[in-house]
Amino acid sequence: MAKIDYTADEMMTIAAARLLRDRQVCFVGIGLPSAAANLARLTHAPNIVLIYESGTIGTRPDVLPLSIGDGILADTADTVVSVPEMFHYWLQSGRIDIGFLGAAQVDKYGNINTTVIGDYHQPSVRLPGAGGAPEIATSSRDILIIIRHTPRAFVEKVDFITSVGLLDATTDRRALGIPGNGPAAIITDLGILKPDPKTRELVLSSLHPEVTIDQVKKATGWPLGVVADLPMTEPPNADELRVLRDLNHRSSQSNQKAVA
Amino acid sequence: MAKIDYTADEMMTIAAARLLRDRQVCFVGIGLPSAAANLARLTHAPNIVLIYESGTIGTRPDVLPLSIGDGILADTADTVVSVPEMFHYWLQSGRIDIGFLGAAQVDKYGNINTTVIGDYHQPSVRLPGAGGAPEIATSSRDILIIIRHTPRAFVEKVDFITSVGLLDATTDRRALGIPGNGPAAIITDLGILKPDPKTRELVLSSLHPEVTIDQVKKATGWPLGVVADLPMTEPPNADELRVLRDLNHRSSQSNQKAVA
Amino acid sequence: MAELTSLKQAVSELIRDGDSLAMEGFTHLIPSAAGHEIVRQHKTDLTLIRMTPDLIYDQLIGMGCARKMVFSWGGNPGVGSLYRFRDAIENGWPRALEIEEHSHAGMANAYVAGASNLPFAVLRGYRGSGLPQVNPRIKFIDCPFTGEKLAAVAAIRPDVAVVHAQKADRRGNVLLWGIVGVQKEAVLAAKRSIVTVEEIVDDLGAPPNAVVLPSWVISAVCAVPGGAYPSYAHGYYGRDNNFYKAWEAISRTRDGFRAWMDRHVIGTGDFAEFRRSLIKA
Amino acid sequence: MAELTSLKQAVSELIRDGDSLAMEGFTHLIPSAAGHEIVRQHKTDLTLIRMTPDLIYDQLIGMGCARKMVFSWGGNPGVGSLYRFRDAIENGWPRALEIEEHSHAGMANAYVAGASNLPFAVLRGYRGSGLPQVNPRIKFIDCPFTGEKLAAVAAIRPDVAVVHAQKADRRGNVLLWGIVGVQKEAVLAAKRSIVTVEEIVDDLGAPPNAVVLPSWVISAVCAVPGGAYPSYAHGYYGRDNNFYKAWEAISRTRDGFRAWMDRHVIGTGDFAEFRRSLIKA
Repeated sequence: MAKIDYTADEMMTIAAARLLRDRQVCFVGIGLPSAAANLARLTHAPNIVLIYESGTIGTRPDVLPLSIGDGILADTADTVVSVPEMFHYWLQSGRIDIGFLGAAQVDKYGNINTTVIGDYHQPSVRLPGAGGAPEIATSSRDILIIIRHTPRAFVEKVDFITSVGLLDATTDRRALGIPGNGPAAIITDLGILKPDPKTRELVLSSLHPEVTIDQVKKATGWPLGVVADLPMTEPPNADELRVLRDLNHRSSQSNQKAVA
Repeated sequence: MAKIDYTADEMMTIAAARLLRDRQVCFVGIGLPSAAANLARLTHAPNIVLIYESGTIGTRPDVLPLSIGDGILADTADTVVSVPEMFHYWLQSGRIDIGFLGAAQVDKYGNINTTVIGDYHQPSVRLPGAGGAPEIATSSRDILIIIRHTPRAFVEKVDFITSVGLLDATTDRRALGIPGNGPAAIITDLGILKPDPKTRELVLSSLHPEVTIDQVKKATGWPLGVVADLPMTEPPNADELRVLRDLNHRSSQSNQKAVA
Repeated sequence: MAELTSLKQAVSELIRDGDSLAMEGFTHLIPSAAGHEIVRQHKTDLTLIRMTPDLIYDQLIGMGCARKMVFSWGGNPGVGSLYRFRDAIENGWPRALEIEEHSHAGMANAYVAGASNLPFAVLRGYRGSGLPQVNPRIKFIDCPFTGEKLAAVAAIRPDVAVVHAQKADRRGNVLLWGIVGVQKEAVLAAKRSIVTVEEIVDDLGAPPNAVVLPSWVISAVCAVPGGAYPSYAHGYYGRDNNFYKAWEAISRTRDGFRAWMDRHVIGTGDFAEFRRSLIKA
Repeated sequence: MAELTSLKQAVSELIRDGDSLAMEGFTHLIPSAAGHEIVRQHKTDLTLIRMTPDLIYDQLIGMGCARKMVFSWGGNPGVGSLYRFRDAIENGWPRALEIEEHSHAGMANAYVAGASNLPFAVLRGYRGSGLPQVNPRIKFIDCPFTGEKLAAVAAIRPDVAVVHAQKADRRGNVLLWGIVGVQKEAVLAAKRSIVTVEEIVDDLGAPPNAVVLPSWVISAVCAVPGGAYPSYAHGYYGRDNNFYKAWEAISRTRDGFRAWMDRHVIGTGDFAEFRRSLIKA
């Protein structure tokens, strides 16, 4: 079989898509999570229910939305509800299987920062803020996070916990009365991290092809643990790549269309 | 001018309708309040906004609905909202000028009972209960009550306060944190009662034509006060009667239509 | 995902003796056919939840199916009393009926809390009313910002919600419109749900922002054309106000009520047969 | 009753220096034309409230109109940073900007409380997040029934709400559809409100249960076709994603931003002229 070329971002998106199951109800962040969730829908999970916080439920966009509220999401949804209803009846109600998030910073307990770099009141970089993530992170049954692997992104301790992951070594989410399980996996362009069941620390649990453990450790801001018998991520197959590339091609064409 | 014949119920409905002003926002109970409010809309208050608790806002039924949720209310409304939205955004929000209620029992402070006759736990008569009235009575700026005048209906003290009026001689509504002013007038088939500004007790404030003060006192379950220089209610004019009778005629025709 | 099934099967599989049951419909879209089927299947010890219990709850109470009712207005809309309900409360016939009584605002909020997975809801309500004294599921709390006292109501989380709607598609997505009451909240607050519909279509053709219940929040969808009679289904048929008026006489006496139920409900196999038996009568 | 008026007049009469201002729109139906008019009229000391402040708030902040922002996500949707917002926070340019920061769930609840005339709302939220430590308008309370700890957010009650919608009728009733965000809540929570619309029609033709704002809850309705550009109006025109991408370069430097604003906003009389000046550029 001929070797198939693909990019690290493609591997990341495909690896993430594979973690979703058919008929799951998935609350989807914009950007990388949206790409992975729609790839899952267009491949092995045709009946996955995709929900975007803008109010669109059961949406089936044929191109990836640029924003969380693009018209295509409303046009192809089973229904569109108001934003308050979305957070009350659909997220908080506990109906979401998977909350699928991006992040600016993640720490070794899977806590997410999208608020500030530096001090909250004197930030060196002001990030966009929370959006829906704090409640997606606590109300969904499980959380997936997709993020490119750099030392700036993977830090020992986030500067600000915008959306809680697994807290720290001493406090359990349940003690805070949080219903969901929290991060099940962090999918990056280098591999997949999962929380160690005992320590809750994220450890390298799958390595993407042609990536070395050392490379992942260098891109991680804490001494990264590695699971025993580290598996290698299955490389993208031809079908996954074709569907993803078609989707990306359609999307970039559509987003470049000028508006009168 | 020839004398115009009319019934006591017609006088009551017409007297009540006259208390509504054009462009007011009126939250309307079914039955007598609905008849009076629609009469006002079809005569001197064409831009009155009528709201029914079933969710219909700005409705203009051409026949009187039998139930609070008849289709005609939805068909002729500016919009139809869910029942939770109705109570949150439209009633509780403080947008209602006039809450227009019926009642089974009213006492001398305008408190309303629609719950039980007798003891709550061992009632001699179980009435339908509260419906929207407890919050209509507190969230509307002013309350009008329309009810036929009988000793059973007008009691010294209601068996159960379903919806608060002016409480009693000692406690002010404001002390309970109630925003609205409470009952402004009780319109009956004999006259109009209004609260005395000092004692808060309902006193006879207008007497319908051909009714005697003694007749009203006999129909009232407490020693009824009478305002000085008691005015007589203006009798129905030909236009009011014609519009009301047309409305009642259309309504009874419509409600008798058989459904396949 | 909702299963498309018969009403008989849905009631048999999804409603259990002792369940708390919210059959909603604010005058419009009342699930009458489902109510009859529950009577036919002799479900018992039910807690009946509904803002505006009317004829179908009068029937369930009179047939002895209920041990408790949670409600905010229990009458025959536009007509008067519910005699079977009154007989249960006033005389304990055919069995005593426990009640939990709200205002509409309070009960709508309790459903919203249930649908939102909150243990309670806050409202500017019940002030001056006697209801909080007789219903322990109403309390007062202080606003943590202003100190203001506000009412709190405990969430309603029924075991089963039953509603009627205009349409479902073949995947089991449901569309309703017109006076939509608290049906969405009742379904979302419940553990299981049954939706009867006027028709099942290929495409819902739902307008933007319509009231749609996605298939994956519903347990069973059952086609029962006319299933809201004598209530109405906007766009399909009108309310039979005469039937509501006739119910006054039918339900006034125990014997008259039982004879009517035996003949038209127990004695018929389904709602279509019930309708035919009414026309013959 | 809403007055049908020009946007210039509505902004002049209804928005005052120092007002708290909620210009809502969740990616869709963003009131861009109204934002420009506020800049042109040099309104100042505003508290800008919005769940998803984007280009128009970046413009108002960069032009020095704002003293505070209340928000839950402040970015260029699908593109990245808002540089004028960042410059104000990180460097105090052109003036320091106070912030009050929420999550979407928290802020949506705060609007609902405002629209409902409640001082606060309850949600299952903010647990584990650092936001309650930096925002005193988030607290935790105990459920009076279960003892469970839940978040409470103080209500948002803006002085003025500004939204864009698809249609109004001649009486000033407004219809919007598609992604409707928190626009209804913002208008109902506010003391005054301005609605710009794509067109004014004889009959709204609203589908049942559509999102309609009755005339009597709105202060002014202004016809501004295209007034949501570069955002979109469902059924009228699409989102100009290229403009959002271009904003990255326009807004990155203070000088570049000010030059662009001078030329295209300050230097034009209204939104139609702005659109023509963009096409020429």
